[in-house]
Amino acid sequence: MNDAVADLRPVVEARNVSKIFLTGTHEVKALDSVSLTAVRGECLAIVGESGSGKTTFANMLLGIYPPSTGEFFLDGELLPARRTLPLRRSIQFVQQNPLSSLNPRRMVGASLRLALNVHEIGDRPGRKARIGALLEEVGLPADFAHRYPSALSGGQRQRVAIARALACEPEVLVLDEPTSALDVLVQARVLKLLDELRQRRNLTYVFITHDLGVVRNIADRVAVFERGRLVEQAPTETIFEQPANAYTRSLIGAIPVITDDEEALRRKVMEETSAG
Amino acid sequence: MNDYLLDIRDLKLAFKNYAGLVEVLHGISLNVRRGEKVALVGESGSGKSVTARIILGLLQELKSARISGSVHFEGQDLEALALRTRLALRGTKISMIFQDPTSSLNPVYTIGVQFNEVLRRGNPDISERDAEARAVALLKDVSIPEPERVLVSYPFQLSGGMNQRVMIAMALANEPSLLIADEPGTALDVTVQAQTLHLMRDLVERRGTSVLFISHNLGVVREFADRVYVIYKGRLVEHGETAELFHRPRHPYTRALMAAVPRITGGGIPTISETDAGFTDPMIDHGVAS
Amino acid sequence: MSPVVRLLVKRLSISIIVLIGVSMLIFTIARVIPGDPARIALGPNATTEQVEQLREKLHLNEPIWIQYGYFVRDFSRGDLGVSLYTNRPVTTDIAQFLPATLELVIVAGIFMIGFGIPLGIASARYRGKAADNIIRVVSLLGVSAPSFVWAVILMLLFAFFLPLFPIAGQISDTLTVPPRITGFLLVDSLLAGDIPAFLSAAHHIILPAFALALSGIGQAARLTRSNMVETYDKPYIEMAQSYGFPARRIANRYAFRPSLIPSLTIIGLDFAAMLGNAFLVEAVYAWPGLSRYGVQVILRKDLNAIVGTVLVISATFLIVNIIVDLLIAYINPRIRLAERGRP
Amino acid sequence: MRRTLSILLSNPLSVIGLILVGTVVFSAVFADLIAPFPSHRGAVVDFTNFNQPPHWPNIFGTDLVGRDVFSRILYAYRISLLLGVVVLAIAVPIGVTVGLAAGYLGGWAEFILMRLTDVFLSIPPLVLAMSVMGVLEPTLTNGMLAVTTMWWPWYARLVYNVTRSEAQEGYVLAAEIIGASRLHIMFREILPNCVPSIVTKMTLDLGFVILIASSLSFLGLGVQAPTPDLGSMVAEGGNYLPDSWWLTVFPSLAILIAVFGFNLLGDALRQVLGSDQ
Repeated sequence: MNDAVADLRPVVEARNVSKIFLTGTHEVKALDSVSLTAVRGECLAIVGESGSGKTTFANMLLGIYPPSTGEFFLDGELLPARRTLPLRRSIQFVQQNPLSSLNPRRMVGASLRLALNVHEIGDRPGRKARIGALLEEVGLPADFAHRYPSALSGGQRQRVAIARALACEPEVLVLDEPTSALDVLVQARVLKLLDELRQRRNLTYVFITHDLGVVRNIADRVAVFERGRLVEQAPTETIFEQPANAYTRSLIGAIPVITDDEEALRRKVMEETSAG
Repeated sequence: MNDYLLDIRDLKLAFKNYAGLVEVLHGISLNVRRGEKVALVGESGSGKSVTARIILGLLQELKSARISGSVHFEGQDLEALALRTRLALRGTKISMIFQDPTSSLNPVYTIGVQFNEVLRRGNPDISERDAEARAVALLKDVSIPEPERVLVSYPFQLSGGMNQRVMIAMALANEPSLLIADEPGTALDVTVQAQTLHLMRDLVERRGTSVLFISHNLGVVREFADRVYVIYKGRLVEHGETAELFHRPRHPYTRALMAAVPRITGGGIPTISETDAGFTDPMIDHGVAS
Repeated sequence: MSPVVRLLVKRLSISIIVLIGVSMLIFTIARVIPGDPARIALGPNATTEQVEQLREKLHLNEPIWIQYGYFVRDFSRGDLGVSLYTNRPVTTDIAQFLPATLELVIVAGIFMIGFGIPLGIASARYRGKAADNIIRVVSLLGVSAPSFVWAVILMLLFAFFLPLFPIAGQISDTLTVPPRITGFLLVDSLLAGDIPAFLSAAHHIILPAFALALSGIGQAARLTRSNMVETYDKPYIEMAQSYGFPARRIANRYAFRPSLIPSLTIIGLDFAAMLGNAFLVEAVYAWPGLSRYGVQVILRKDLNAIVGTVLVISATFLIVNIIVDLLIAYINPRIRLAERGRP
Repeated sequence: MRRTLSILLSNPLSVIGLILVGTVVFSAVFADLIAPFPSHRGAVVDFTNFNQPPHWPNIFGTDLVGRDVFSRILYAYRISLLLGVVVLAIAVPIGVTVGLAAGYLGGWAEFILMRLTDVFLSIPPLVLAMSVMGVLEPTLTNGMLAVTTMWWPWYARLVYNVTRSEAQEGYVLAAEIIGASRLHIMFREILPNCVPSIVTKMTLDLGFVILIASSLSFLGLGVQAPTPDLGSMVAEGGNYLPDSWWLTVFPSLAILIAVFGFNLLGDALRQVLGSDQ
């Protein structure tokens, strides 16, 4: 009973978060007082096009730079601008391009070991076994620890990047377009892995993407960003069946689809636009 | 001879490096009729982009490339043509649209200067004034609101979608009979991509331009193409009219590819087997109704 | 304020900071001399009082920052002190010797750009072919020897064995030197309408300038080539090729101009190297420039003259760099026009 | 490593570079064994055989006091290479640290360090080395000091540029998100990615140190007599052109060959290691 109540408490919360960038002489409002929450074990998708502020939001949640105004909370505690090691450990990150996110001159094992060393997870001899276990958890053989990223395929690299994030044993995983650099077959496999990991480890996902097809099948809730503003948030089903916002509808209407059912859904959504 | 505008037969390509030969295309045959929009769809590294470059003769300039097979365009064997004649086709009879519009336009010249050069390819004697008028008209065709302003701009001053329109306008400027589009709009936002694709489709349909459309995105292909070739690791695996192929995919690779695309109607993340069993099966041709 | 003006102001202020840094650095170097510069200047026969007088005059008994303060005060009045070697104001000495050096360096710079860049373009256009390999080896040879080696080799070949050019000097002894206006002999002779003097000066400058330019030519060719080869991989080159523009046009127009942007900065640095290397060439060809003066003042530990000479050379270099930055701004529209704000 | 070597050996120019560098290094190391007149490295006078054109056993001729030019060139190589190795051993760590710190830390550290680097870079290399050399006694150690002073800023600038672009890479961000220290990120993450550029530049620079050192001694600001030095040999011989051509031509060619060899090798490494700057 208590557990269930605890689970509905937000793990991550953003309160009135704004970000203003200075470019040369003028200010650009990249994010305009966004408030959002994600509860434990949930996958919250943040959807938008370039310039929507979705990446800015993720970067501030990760502590890469602080918000201009507003606050982020983790488990009800205010996240400071300078993150302590335990806070860093709690919120981890998977980037879009695994080719860039893995150091080409360090072996896979060294990249994973860094996380274990920094956070002093396990004793020194135990770390080797832990690295092997992490690799196996993401579906790679343990001996991949001795490979360089250049010897891996795109999908394998992204699995390593996921394993590295998991090595910190985080509560929250920020995923920034984690599959958009991958081919569609590989994408499906990696998405499957992410979905399983979330359930197994009771992780909270903040899933940044422009791909609504992916969102439909992995997210519990969707937040739609447009030019720095949060224009709609709702459970996934609602977003796709009854989108309230015109921009959301135009996004759905623009998706290239491959089946007649999808086309029917798209047409329905677009008709509501012209009717509304 | 046949009535194909573009007819590729048993095209093979290999690259020579210090370790030996790496085969990229294992003999592909495909064709495009006049006024037809044909897609070549496949994952990265499948050999779809190199095919486009061979048609234009861009790869032939590489010392490391080994090419065999034939490419006929308007009934002429391109390989048999003198280099000069072949060069003359580029930008006039055949033109190409590239993946990333902003980095495909030269950063140090204005759109106007670059447009002028393209028009001069088609008509070397065109006057400065006529060229500008023609550029303005062409930019209007691709729904660019202030063509005069765009002409004096540099690519970095324009949005990706705007540059994409400029590139389409340039590609169609000399009224080519074949347009090769290599992953058009992949670098753009979905809404912008959808707009520019519709625009491009309308323009080529109105002008009767044939298109060879190269993409990894099944959804885009389904919306754009009349006919589809699926390519996997340098081999064509399935071919058919778009509706037929999407309704009844038969090759194991095509089926896996389609199953892997997450649907906006839901249904969960598809389970894709970790093995690639059957992907190298022989090609399945649905044939084309005439 | 236009972006170019803003750039100019920014560059100028950074250059002034750097120049202040140079003055402090060279001042420090000049003051850590082991031994007493006053004693060295006056020679072993001077009395202790004379030495002490000179030390007082040069503020050598004060702490170094006070000395630097005097230096800044004098410098702001355009006074670099008196050379202990020539007993003349350092500014007078520099005004006398600098023009000949600058003339040599400018002509060499013209050679560097005029030969180096076209070689680099050709090399990039025919990359992988025989012409490319030849140009690459030749330009590598160019950068593989110090200027004095080239000076000696060119002199042996084209002044002694094939006596095409004079061996030394700035102008033929039999001619009267035209009145000094700018100090640049080529310019002064033209201003005086003295064509024979101009031709003789031109004849004299070719060999030393070429010796000085050779490594610069090689460097410019290599740089142009490597930046252009990089540019050839850009999508806009492929697009230009897809339109069937001729290879020469693609090289000279589509690939060259964007690749010039990164090349220019380094070419500016090479110009600086030439200011230094001019010392070597001048020594071989008995060129009446700053070289002999510079070496002499360094050997004699002539503080004011060392600081003055180095400062003037550095300032020249910084001016060249500002010119290079403006050229880059002219070529690169991103700098010329303010960039659009990024989200 | 094997791949690197096999690519190197497949290119004739790289092979020539390897041979030239091998020859220069070999003759410097084994000068005592190769040189026909080892004692001529010092202040030997032989007025029975002075200023002679090439002949056996003085294949490069003899100088004005009768010393074997060939032997002296071998010993000059030894000193030049020693100088090059020492200069780089000091200059590279300094320059790399400055460049890494400026490029990764940014802000004030970047401003101060890079302006400091600019100060050194805005004095022509030779003039800076001359000034340092001029105020010090002309010994080998001071020569090293003078050349080091002008050399480290080039590494600072190189590493700064590479660091700036590497810092944009995702792996740096990933390490930051994990919480790795700045020192770890600079030296364990970014530095390994600078190594190809650094190694390439060091190879080229072994040649260029020889070049600059010989220039200094050509102006009389380098190693002093009787120690053999290529630059001073050219300078001395220059006064006896064109009659005693061997006094200048052979030391000149010796410089050219050594620097050319290192340049060829450095160029080949640049291509193989993909560190085109």
